[in-house]
Amino acid sequence: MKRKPALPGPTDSWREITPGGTIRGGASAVFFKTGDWRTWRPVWNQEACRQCLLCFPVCPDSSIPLAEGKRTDFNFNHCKGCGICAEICPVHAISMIKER
Amino acid sequence: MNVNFKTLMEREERFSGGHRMCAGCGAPVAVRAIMRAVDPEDRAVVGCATGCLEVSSFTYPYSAWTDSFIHSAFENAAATISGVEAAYESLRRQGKVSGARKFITFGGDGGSYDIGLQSLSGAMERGHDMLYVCYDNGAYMNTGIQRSSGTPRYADTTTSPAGKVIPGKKQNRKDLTQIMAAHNIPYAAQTTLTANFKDLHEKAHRALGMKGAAFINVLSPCPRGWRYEAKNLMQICKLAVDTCIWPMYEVIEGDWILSYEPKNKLPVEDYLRSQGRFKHLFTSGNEGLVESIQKQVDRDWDLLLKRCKY
Amino acid sequence: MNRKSCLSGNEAVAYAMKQINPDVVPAFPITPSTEIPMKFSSYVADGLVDTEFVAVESEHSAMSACIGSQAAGARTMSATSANGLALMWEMLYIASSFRLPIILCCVNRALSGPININNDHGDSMGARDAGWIQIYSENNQEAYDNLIQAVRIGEHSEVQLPVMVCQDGFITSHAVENIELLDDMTVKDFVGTYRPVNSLLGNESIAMGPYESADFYIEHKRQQAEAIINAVQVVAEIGTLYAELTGRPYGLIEKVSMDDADYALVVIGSTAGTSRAAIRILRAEGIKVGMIKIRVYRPFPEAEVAAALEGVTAAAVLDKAEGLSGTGGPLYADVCTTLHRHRNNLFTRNFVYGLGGRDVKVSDIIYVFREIARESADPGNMQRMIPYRYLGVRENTHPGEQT
Amino acid sequence: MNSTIEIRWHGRGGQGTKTASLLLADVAFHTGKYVQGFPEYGPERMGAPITAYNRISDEPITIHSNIDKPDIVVIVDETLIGAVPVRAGLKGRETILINSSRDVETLRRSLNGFSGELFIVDGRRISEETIGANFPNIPMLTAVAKACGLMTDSEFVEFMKESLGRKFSGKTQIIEGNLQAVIQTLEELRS
Repeated sequence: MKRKPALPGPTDSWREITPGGTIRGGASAVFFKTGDWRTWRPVWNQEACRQCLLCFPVCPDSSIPLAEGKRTDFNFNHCKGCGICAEICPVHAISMIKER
Repeated sequence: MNVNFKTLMEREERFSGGHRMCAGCGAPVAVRAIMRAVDPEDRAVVGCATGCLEVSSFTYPYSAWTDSFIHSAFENAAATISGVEAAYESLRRQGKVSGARKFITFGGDGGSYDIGLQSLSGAMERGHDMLYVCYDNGAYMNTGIQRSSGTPRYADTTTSPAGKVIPGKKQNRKDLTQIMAAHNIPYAAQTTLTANFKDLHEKAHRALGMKGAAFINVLSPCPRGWRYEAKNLMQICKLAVDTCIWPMYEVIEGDWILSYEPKNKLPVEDYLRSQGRFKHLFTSGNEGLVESIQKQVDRDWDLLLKRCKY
Repeated sequence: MNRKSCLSGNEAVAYAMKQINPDVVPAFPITPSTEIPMKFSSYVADGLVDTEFVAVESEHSAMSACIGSQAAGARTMSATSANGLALMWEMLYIASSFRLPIILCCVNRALSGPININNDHGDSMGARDAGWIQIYSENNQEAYDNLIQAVRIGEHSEVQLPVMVCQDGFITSHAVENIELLDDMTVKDFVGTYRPVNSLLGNESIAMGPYESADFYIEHKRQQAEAIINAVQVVAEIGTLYAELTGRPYGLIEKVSMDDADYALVVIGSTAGTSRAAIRILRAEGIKVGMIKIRVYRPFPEAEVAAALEGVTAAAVLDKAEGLSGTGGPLYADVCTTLHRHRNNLFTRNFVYGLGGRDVKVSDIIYVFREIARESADPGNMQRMIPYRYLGVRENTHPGEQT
Repeated sequence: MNSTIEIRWHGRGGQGTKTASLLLADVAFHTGKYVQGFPEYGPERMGAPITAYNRISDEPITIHSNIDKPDIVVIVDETLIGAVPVRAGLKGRETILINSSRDVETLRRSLNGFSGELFIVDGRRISEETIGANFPNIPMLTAVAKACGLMTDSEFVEFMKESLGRKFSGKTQIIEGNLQAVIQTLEELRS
């Protein structure tokens, strides 16, 4: 995970925020949490998973990280619990449960 | 060039999580697939028209784009990125900038079919070395589901409501892909999200590999606006393709090539029944509307088959 | 008979449009005005109006279609905000030069960049030189009343100019408040039927939009200027007629507790409501404060503002738009011109506030009054030129309050 | 000015929080009050946190600004506690209404020992039992209307029957379900 750069914040004075609203350093959104939007939560059954990776590209929130070509558990910072991955998994290795 | 599916998935993500699209939105799935077609060694500069994708993917100070990104207004995404491409041509010629760049700009159907059509047509006609991708979600979703010329006929939107007198959008959908093909640009294509993303990937990769202007239209379902359960995204895309409501094809240097013909073509009703925006087509008083849609889709499909010299 | 109800600003304006029943409404969606064409298109879909609703592909085409339609003798209305108004900018000038009384609901929103969907007056202030009459509303009742009056004002034979009826995006457009609605017949009679001076569809053929050499252009601008000057009188007349009908008086400005005021606020839009509460609190403390709410900004009601500021010690002018002249906001410029021409050298301070939806509280208004009272008490300040200031901007970082 | 009740709602996009605040304004309007109902807007996405406000008064309300010292805070989605400053501006004498199935002690702890009045409404369960979907806005509206003392229980049920009838004319199943949600909420609040 990239080290969190010093991003301008909602309490910074007008002198501190970046001129013109221009942001440097690429995808800073990784540091913004959207996980709390969930009302449902995906559960990944590692044993049942055949690592076919079909779930990887259907995730709208890039929340299925890969390591050495294998999928790992969801990135719950960003997953919004939409359930698309669970719906398409050919071996039903992903199930949806109600968020706590 | 067919890099296999798994190796492709391992490419560094160019569209991160942390954006604010609705849960289950089709657009970011399309965007990730397009950006995945940029070869790892190439750097991209991405443009975007105002819309759901833009306001959700760059809310200060959070950008979801790993590559450089610029949004300026709603009607000028293609014009804006054509300026970036022109700068690259000039600075590269003068030796002030080096290394390959891929210029890609995204727009919704409103931003591409309607308010942005003039600047899109201009950029395509001028032949800038760029790829314009329309994520077609069938209405102005960012402002709350208003009809666009990309909205299917009879669809219920908030400015073409299914009323007592008028059953939703009166007009037929504008076929932007064919309009772009008519610009005689090197590449124009229509696709959507399929299980292995092969069709979308190959088209994006082919477009990015070609010199000059390219256009790809990607059907990107919107659960909120189309009123279906978000988890059914891929099934909705499949229905759109298997009913031939959203044919997949490409036009390479003027050659029309069909990408997919469904083994058994499904009736449009299967697609229409899957979404709340067409619910009123199945109520009394609106008989015959589904039939007229079927007729229109079949006519368009036959025309396409002819064009693709079937 | 009038009907009490509870509506948002957008709903109130869409309802007024239904009662006015215009012939053509070209519209394009943009937050926060979208609810107006949304609501109105449901009236169209249910056959409740005779209007031809044109879902154009951009705001530039919306105003172009309005011009074509009004020029063809049809009463024409539209609605937009911020960048939408900016995209109409070229056509706004043409509409007013053609002397076409198009009625536009402008739901005020910040102009890009950066892009922001919340309220300020940068959009309509940006179009203040386009030759349109600009009427601002403090709340949904005024938005409703102003729109009905705007039709009579624009179409008046001495005026024949387009009218922009503004209300604050989200703050009033999306806020539900009590409102009193007129019945359909009363509105229908008040606006009457539109009798165009010229029409492309009339028996006699006409031609509009000539090329004009130097021989005529400046004369036409002088003519257009006469119309906007006439509007000052016409707006007041129509306001009186409307007051007789509804019991709600409308003038060019509204004075609140100004009779004996030492310190005055000059303000436009929904913040005038928040200021009423501040005035009540300070008056209770014995501080003589008052407010001048500018209802009609174009044409600028110079005489009324000059008279209202007579005898005031200090005035704070609140601009919800940054004119980026480097010397203060657009309203401040107009107020200072008025004071200069009327040789009134009272102490003035300009505050730019509320940009991009920054919330403005009663306490902020109280702060403004105390600030001008304090600063005008120091004679040194009377001569010194005090630069314009921002209200409610973070001057320094508060690391502690990271939420 | 103290005759004005100021209310702040916390919910998520798509949960009906904005609709509930507008319905509350409608209820208060029909009891002859002056009202305001308004959402705090940003690009609202399904699931993203949103805030909505109400002012209810005996005199005309002219203030046009957000509410930062509410008399009542309504938390329609309890997962917002900790994610959004739901207790901002509270001094401990006010009322918090929360849609939750947890008990008072746990909730007070999660609200950092809030000492004011705490009403709990299991909006999810009530709405699922009555309209078959987790749409807590009618139970929450009922609880807030009661907390504001706008009408007696029976007057409120009557009012909702008429207003639901207007809104969902002909869809008796929806009207009955929502009416049942109102009645059940009132019963549970009494106990």
